[in-house]
Amino acid sequence: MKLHEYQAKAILSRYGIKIPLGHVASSPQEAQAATQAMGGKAVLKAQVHAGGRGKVGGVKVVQSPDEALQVAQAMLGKNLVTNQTGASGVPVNSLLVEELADIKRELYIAITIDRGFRGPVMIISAAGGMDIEEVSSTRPEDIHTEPIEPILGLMPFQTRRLVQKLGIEPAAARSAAQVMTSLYQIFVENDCSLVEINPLIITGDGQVIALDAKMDLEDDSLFRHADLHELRDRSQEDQLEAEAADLDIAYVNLEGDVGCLVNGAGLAMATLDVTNAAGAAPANFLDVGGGATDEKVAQAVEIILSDPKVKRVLVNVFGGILRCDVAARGVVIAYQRRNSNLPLVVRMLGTNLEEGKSILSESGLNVTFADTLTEAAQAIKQAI
Amino acid sequence: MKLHEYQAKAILSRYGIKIPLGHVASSPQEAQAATQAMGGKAVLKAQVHAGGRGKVGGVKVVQSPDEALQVAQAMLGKNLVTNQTGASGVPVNSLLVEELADIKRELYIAITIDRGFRGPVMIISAAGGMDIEEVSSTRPEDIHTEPIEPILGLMPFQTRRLVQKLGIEPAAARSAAQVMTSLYQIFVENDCSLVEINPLIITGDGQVIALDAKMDLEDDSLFRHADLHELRDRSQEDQLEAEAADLDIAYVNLEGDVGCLVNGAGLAMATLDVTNAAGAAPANFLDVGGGATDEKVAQAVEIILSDPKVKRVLVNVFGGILRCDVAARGVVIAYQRRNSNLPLVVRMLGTNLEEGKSILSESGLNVTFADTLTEAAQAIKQAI
Amino acid sequence: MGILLNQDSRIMVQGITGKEGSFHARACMAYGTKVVAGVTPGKGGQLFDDEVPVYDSVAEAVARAGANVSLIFVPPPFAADAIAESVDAGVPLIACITEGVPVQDMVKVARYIENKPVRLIGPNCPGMINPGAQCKVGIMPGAIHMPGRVGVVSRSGTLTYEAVGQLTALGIGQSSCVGIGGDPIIGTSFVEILGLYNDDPDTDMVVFIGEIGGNMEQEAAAFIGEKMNKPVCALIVGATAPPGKRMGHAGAIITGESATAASKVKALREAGATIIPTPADIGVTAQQMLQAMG
Amino acid sequence: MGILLNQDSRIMVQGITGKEGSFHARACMAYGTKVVAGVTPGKGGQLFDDEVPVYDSVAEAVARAGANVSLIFVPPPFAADAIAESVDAGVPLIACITEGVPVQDMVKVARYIENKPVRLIGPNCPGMINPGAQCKVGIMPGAIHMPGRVGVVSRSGTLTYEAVGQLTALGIGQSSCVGIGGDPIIGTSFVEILGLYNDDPDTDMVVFIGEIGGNMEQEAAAFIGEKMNKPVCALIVGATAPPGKRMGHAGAIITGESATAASKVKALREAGATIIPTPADIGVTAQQMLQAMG
Repeated sequence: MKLHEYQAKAILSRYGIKIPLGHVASSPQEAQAATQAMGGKAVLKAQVHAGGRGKVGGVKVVQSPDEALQVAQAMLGKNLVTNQTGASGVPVNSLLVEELADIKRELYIAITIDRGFRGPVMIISAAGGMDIEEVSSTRPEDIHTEPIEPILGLMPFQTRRLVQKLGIEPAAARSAAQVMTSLYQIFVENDCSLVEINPLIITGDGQVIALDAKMDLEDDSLFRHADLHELRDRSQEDQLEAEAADLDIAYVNLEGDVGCLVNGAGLAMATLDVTNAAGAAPANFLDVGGGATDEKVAQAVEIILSDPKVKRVLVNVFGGILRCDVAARGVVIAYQRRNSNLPLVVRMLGTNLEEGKSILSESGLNVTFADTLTEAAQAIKQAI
Repeated sequence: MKLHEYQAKAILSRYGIKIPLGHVASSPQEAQAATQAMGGKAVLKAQVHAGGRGKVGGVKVVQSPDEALQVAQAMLGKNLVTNQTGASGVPVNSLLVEELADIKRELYIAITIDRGFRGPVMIISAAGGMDIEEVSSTRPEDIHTEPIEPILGLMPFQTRRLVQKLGIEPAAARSAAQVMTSLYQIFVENDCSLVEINPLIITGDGQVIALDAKMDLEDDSLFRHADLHELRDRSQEDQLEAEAADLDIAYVNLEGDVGCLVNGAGLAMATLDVTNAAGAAPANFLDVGGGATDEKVAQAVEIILSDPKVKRVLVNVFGGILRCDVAARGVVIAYQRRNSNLPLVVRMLGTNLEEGKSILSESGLNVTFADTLTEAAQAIKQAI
Repeated sequence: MGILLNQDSRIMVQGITGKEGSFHARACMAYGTKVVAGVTPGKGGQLFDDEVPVYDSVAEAVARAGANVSLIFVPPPFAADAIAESVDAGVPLIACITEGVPVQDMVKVARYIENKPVRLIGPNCPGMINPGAQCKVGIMPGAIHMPGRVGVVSRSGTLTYEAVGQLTALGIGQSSCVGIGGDPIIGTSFVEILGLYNDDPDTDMVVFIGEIGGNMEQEAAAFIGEKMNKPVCALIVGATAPPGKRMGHAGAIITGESATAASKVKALREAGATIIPTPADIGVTAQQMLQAMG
Repeated sequence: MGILLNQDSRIMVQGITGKEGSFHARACMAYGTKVVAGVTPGKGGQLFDDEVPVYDSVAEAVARAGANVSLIFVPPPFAADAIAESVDAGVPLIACITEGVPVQDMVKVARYIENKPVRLIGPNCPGMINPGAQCKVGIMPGAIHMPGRVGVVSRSGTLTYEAVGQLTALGIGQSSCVGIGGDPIIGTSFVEILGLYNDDPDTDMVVFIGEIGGNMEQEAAAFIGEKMNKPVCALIVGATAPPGKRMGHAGAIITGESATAASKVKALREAGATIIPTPADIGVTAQQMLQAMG
């Protein structure tokens, strides 16, 4: 689950990390007043769950309260399309109005889980303010990774090493080390999958301030953070993806016209691969999960059918935990509820296969059966 | 550093462990009023840093506010002598007035550091309310020890096991497990060397309550717990031991008349052993430490000289870190300040030995030199 | 004899009285697996399906029923506890099926089991099966397997079944099949399973199925190149997944060059593995390799 | 050659610019020890006493000065960090002299170093010395030692010097002397040091000095009984300490039967160790044993 910049910053601040003076505005008048309160100059930042906003007008410096009003009017209520959003973008419902900072240096600092290390690592770079994946691929030597032993936590010798790698002057070194220590505490105590400060700035007078912040919470741990769960902003999520997530269905919206229902993430990816290989384009990735009931399958199929770009549906179910008859029944329920007649290709294997097939055959749906992945891909290609 | 029962209970309560309703009284009138407020009956418990108070009148049940007044008058301001105090006992400056509990079962539960495991262990017993060391030596099968892996903390499977060993009925099992989990949190977060609830009671209606509590803080970690440090009650400590502790000198008051100044705990114990073996009785254990200055040595000797039972002084210094001349100078300073003429046996070895000897020889003190431990013991035996 | 499991494997099911646990305990038993105990705290003393004793703790299941493999179905918040309980009781082999275990719980569990004589498969995995020993410790459909001499290893569940289904359809049996799980932190890596197959006299070749995300497949490639003395055919799925999108498995998110399908396929090919062109070609590729081996 | 240290030992002093650190660095150097580096964060680039380079980090001291032993003098709140830094930098041998390290810091450090290729002596210890190699890594007075073939091990500082003093006075040299430290949680136990002496071809016998408190001496007794193939003479101090009183070392508090001097003496005697009657008899007891050995 993603947090907005202002939400992440509030948490940072609670752990003692300095953030700029700021105010969240959800109307142009609020943005105007906040700018006034900050002495007439400010930066207005669109609060959206997507990176890359700076390049597309999502961050604007204003020189007067009136300019703030105008800029806020232009930004609020619109959708922002960045290189990390779909074509329709994400809605800008609030702005963070912040005081302007005296930036001397921009650093990058983040913590995430490293699979190889099986634990958290701190990632730092002196090339702050930039897209870190770009830095990583073009100047890997500018990125340093520090594994953090869970039993010890982030140790002072490590923060000294990191501060040295960043070339931070002694005056700011202690504050920077403290930011690192706090960031690790934030990561652990809030079950984050990512915390990122980019840029962490050093000001002319040696202050260390989090100018931007990103915080992703690990979904599987949200059950122990009821307070954080409340920060969820559904307006920022793909509506079909959010709907699927509520049903505990893994769903990713794609660009094609083949609605795909599969059980299991690996098989779902394999299904995308063979579908693409056959020259058809999937409209989504959907893993209905192992322990699904006919109602859950039906809801999953309804999500697919409610997607206007879907022109044909491919069901690929390996009946192990999920029995074929249950899957078949769910598909039929959804088609009936939606009154749909989209062509349907079904490939099923495993438990109660025959029963599943007869349920579908007798349903009156426009169904084609396939026995293998190859047959399924061919059938879906022709099903239009 | 030891806490009083009422201080420990306040911490337990903050971590969600149930404690009886109670009030700390430092005057008989307060005890009377508190008993009144509790409905006229209560238990009055002397707040002292020593176990075994129950057997010597330190815990009394009162049946009326007036009885509370009388009992409190008899207890407050007096010294309580238990099997864990010296002959002079410890002063009772406050009483914990608590509501009476409906005790169905009494359990024992504690956490301390186990050297072999190199970490915390939880110790439980169904024989609560008794002296656990006695249970340990007479009925070891009634004690169960559960090591706690620091990376995991106390896990639910462990609390289930402990609850089962204690034979706790299902109704109270969840509360008891929660007490265990909280107790581990208390132990870790407050850098305890011991937390103990004895007894942990189960009431007739299935409540789990800490009826008594003991909490020892690890001295070396107090620097990170300024708030806890403030709970120190110096009135409960041996005055010479407390004075020594303030000077960072390890000192234990004993019963004999030979004042001992040694550097190093091991050598200090060895000095007690040879002194006893020679038929003389040490008045104290004193380790002045390695990096002592002449002033620190002087203060250590002054502590010895201020002890009225000391009739002769044995200095045994292995000059490694602490140089012999520094030790000698410190001894002379103290004798001069105190205007003492107690007989003095000095055994010194190591760095600057000759200089040390001549400082003492020229000081005019009544000094006998010894070269070996044996000689020193013989000399101190005869120095009276 | 295959890897991990054998005829002496005595399985306990942690969470046997739950919905998933009971369903799969039955399926394992129906396959022929020796399910000797169930564990559900508070339900000790019951008999599951009139034949399997249920205990309150893993320690009891080990002591009284001689269980030596744990199969875990408890809900995610309790999975770390269930694993730790089995480790504490000295169980040498654990498969944790549970999906959705908090990552930081696994960070701790990973440290706890380090250097202990225990192998953890999963979590978020289908488990493992040894068709020759008629021993299934997981949620895979037993019927699609047949005894044989090909080892299968995969991150995934249903995709493993797909692979097995294709093999069995061509009459190619399996020595063992293992799904190591899709979570960021898992107990046993590809490399460790490949090592076991490498040392197993009853495995002739290995079908390896990787995914986009992470760099575990590169580590596997390094092992295949340096240590593996048996042929490996390898499939990587997710080549057509859009970058930066999360595909169900926490693992399947493309970040960085090494996480791409192309990078993984390249590493495996260079290590000497035979690349399976599409997910539909698993069986036929294995068949061709076996024919080439003679 | 003795244990732990030898002529190739290259020592770095963590905290070399502090009061204690500088004093003892000089004393070690005066004894002949190869002190090749100092470490004090923020003071890198200085030269200590015009000859020893000071670095900001242990990693630099290892990389640039080839240090392979750490001697730690930093204040207690920073000791765990100093140890971890040395472990992280791959230093195989560390002596932490610092007294007063928080116990819970050591709980974590003990886990961290578990199964890592590092030996930690201490904390709260005098360190170790190898007179034959002219290598002193600790705070013991160098002059009292002489090269020889008796190994000394103790929990304590000055009591070890007392033992060494008595040996040297009788012309009995030492192969090595190690003070393992008096804290509740220490890096290396009696048993481990006895094991090293057992395997050291240049140690003929061992002087073992224990204390009341804990049960480490009983573990040592078990090792002596089962594994030790060299004579051991043993002293336990604290027999006359009053029960329940804390005697300086966190260890020296009598709780439970096994913590008493009598219990420890009994275990050691039964294991075949020769008991040293009083602290004044360390030298003579060793002398008698050596004479008996011929």
